[in-house]
Amino acid sequence: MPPTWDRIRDQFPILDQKVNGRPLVYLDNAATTHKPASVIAALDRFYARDNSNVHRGLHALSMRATDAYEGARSRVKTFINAAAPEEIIFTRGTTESINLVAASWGAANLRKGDVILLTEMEHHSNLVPWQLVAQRTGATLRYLPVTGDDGLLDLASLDRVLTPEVKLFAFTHVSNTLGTINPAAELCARARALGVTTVVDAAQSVGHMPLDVQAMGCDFLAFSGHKMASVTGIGVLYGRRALLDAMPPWQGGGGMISSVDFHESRWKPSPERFEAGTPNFGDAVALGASCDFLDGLGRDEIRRHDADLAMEARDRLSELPGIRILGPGGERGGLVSFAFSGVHAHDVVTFADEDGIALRGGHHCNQPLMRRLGLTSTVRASFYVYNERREIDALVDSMRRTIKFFGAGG
Amino acid sequence: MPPTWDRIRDQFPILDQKVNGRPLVYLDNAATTHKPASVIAALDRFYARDNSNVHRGLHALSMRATDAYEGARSRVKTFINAAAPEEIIFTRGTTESINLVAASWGAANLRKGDVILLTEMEHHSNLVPWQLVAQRTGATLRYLPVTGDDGLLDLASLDRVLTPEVKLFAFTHVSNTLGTINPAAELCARARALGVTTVVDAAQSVGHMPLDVQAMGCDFLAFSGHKMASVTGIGVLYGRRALLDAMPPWQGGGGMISSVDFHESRWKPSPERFEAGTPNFGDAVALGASCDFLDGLGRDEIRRHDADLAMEARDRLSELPGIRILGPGGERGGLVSFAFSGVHAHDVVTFADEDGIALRGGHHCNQPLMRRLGLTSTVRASFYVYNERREIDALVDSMRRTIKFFGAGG
Amino acid sequence: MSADLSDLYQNVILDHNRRPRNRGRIPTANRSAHGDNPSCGDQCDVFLRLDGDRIAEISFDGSGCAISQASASLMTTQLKGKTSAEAERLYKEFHEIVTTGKEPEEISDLGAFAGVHAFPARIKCATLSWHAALNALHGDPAPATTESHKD
Amino acid sequence: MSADLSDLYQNVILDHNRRPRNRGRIPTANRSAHGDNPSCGDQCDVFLRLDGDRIAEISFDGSGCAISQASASLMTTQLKGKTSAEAERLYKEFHEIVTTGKEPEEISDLGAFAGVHAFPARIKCATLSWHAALNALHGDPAPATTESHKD
Ligand SMILES: Cc1ncc(COP(=O)(O)O)c(C=O)c1O
Ligand SMILES: Cc1ncc(COP(=O)(O)O)c(C=O)c1O
Repeated sequence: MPPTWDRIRDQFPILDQKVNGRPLVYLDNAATTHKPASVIAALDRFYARDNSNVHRGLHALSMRATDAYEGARSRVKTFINAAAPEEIIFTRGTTESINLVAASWGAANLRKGDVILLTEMEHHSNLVPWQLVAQRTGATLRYLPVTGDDGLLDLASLDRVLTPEVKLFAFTHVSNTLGTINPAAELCARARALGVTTVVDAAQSVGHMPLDVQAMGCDFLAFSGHKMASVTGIGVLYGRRALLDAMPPWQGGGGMISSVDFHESRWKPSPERFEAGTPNFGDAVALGASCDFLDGLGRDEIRRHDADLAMEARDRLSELPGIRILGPGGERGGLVSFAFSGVHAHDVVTFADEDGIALRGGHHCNQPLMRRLGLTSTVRASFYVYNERREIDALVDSMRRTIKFFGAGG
Repeated sequence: MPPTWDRIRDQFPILDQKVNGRPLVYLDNAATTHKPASVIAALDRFYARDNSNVHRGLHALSMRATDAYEGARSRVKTFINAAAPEEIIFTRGTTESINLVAASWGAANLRKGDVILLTEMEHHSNLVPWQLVAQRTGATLRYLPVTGDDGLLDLASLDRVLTPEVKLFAFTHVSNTLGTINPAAELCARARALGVTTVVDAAQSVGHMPLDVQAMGCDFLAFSGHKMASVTGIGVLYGRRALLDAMPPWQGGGGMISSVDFHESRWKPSPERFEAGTPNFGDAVALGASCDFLDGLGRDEIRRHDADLAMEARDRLSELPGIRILGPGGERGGLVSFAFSGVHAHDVVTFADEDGIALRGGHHCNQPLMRRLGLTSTVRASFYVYNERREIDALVDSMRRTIKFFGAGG
Repeated sequence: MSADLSDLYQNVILDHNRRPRNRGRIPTANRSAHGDNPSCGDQCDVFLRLDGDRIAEISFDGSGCAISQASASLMTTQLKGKTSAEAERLYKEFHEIVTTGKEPEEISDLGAFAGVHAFPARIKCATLSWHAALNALHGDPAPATTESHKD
Repeated sequence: MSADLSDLYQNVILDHNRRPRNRGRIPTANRSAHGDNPSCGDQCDVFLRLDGDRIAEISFDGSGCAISQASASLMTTQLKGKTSAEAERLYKEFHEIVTTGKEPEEISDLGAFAGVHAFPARIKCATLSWHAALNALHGDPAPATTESHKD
């Protein structure tokens, strides 16, 4: 039975609780989403019935565990429409996926004089790994600017920054601070025309909207399970097979070798080459269950639901005195981020918590962007499938009380 | 209520099943152990009540999740008697822990002419990472020999191989193929006397016996949750604080930085420096629950229980015709590995599976050791807290039928 | 507002937050230190004019939440004129107040921060400026960060 | 023994395992290839004397389970005298037998391997030597590994 929207909150056991005496209003979904009962149950069932180490085993449990793990890989392949399951590498999350590309592809392909192109809205996880590989290889970083508070990429500058020295272009699909949905297919096409390899950070998009890596035309794509109704500890690096098979291993260990001698080893092809050690097969099974859950709801519907809430929240919040709202005026991903003159984000979040509302306040791992916009922190409300209109009422009321308390904004 | 030994099998839901019509006899614990109901429940409870991203959050759920995650860190600190929680870094498992040391400590400390000392009994996960870092730095590998089928380290050779060029000595505490328990404290003391940094692979020991890193005197120690009654996706690198704080980061991303600029970043100290991205806090909570479970049973008792079964299995198996048994004659870790003349390990394992018995057959990620002993594969039976004497009867009967079928062995 | 929250945002704190004392750089400063809280991006610079072992003048600059701004402001009023030993002692007392909720021994505005202890995530906000001040006092060149010490 | 297991270990297989045919290196071989199965450590070398496009002689060496040894042995008896096109065709048929359990079109010992399909983890054991033989036939210098193709 596919999950339905009518009683969707019933499927999330965590939502049924009070915080500081008030019903929990969880608006911190860009940090991590909650898990439906079906996903928790899948994990439980795996450990209570099929648990065993995968791959090298010939006994029944090991074969069942292997089928479950490889089944999850195929499920993810379908979820993002990769060409083959071998293009799906399981990692801990977006951060590890990007580090893998930076370390393996980067070390093999970048040298002094090369340029890595990023955007000014990248999360630290799509920025620091490139700084580290730049230090090691002598490549340099360059940034596609953001236009300003409306949070758009300055596409008019693309020709200026996307020059022949650029070897790699890494950008986020949806900004976790601005809510901007970047035109990923267009950016990939522009890069591909110049032979530039692309890395898409899909942490904030893959659980929120339909995503087809072949239609997008990216070379690599990274995401985290815990931001798409799944558990922590599991994520994915998608890579085009031809690129993956040409890449050197990153971590060494059991499972990724084809033969080991005391002084030399040979590697298996992808995905095994990049999955050293016992994989996190338990959480991979949970990720497969999350794909089922999200497809049961329909990803077009999820996109519409989240964007509607975010746009309504933006419009309602914009009536508050002294508020500065970031991000695009039109459609956006399911979040809105804002700052008040005279009240710091952390005080806002602490007051909201009193009302049972979970918000995030801070730099959202976007320090350079913050500095660029002349901010140190914002408040962020981010939505997911279980959020409701009435929770926007609660949010706006709480904000109103807080700015009144601090005598600010007006 | 601490777990008790009397009804211990009731605490492992997975054991209550039939495989090929026979009650499951799970003897593949060195590959992965099963999880008690209390550990599965801890995971379930976390996701159903406290789930939220950690560290940067100021709302109630985030504070609860942070407390749960940092509580798990403190629990592990106590479990291995580290000096401080900052010495506990959460990783995916042993393999990732060793790769972290090899990449971070290795890159900063190894250069051409330096020697990395390993032993001939290392698992690929404590061998390939050192091959990779040797290639990058120009260091070379050297091996402390194994004496032969009795599977002991050739300690008489230690002076010969532990020379001043050696910068690092990495060795396994308990061999996953031989069952040998190496004298870790003595090896660490010998290394320390020469200023050599030590890395102990505790994958096969930490869940099976008392372990005190300060008494052992190691610099680094690595292990996996899934081999100690916990789930996949979580493991630990222990490191002495002074060493960790001097090491450069390995992966970059959210959570590990102290400040990020477009072109430069500064790092937090350990453990955050080495935990880029959203940590696997869900599975860390499960790891904490496993520590409670194991301490409830008593680790001295676990050691005795597992060793008793392994020694009895060894003695009983040794009566079979044509068998070759590896490993020490006296006390050993909870496993026994053996080969038959004329019947290949995979055929043995397939026949055992018919009898509901889960064994592992193959090189056990010990290819170089296998080659050294003139073998390509062995059958391995490995025990844990829920195994019983009667399961050894089933094992021996199954072996007897198999060698009879193949007309081998005598 | 709950009792806990009104304990956290006491009038003394709100007042220092709204009208910070000794804000801005002292032109004659002979010591300064920078502090930051990487978890939330709060920043604080502390400037001192040391006269021998005594803090002749002190000021701060930076950005952060009400707790961190009020704490910095109040700190400047408390540390002015103190020797480094006295400053250390005051910090120890302040630290105990914010981590345990204990009232100060003598009547002091520091007591306004007792409510912080019920909000462990905010303790770092309260202590950031103090760490920067002590670093400046000791001439420690490394920026103070709330990550390198235990609160 | 269950029906599945006795299907897997048929007499033909046990016989080839016990008394392998064409085992050892042919001194006159003009082609050879190595195969290995990294999942389990099985190894197989195949040696050919090609006469034009025809396999004049063929042998194997290596170690592995009963399935892999019997498969290599039976393969040598089947491929001797065949052209490369015929060898390809036979492999295709064998592959279908081991993956689907379908019986061969004409009566053939290859049918003994139909039981393998019920043991997916063992399919690689059965096909390893065939991959090595085809690589030798094509003069492919890379070692065949069961990881670089889909069975
Ligand atoms: C001795 C030893 N070291 C390392 C490992 C690798 O552990 P993991 O696969 O959990 O990373 C294992 C188990 O596979 C092992 O037995
Ligand atoms: C846009 C973006 N990229 C990367 C990440 C990092 O994901 P993770 O922390 O799961 O590795 C996040 C979330 O924190 C994000 O929002």
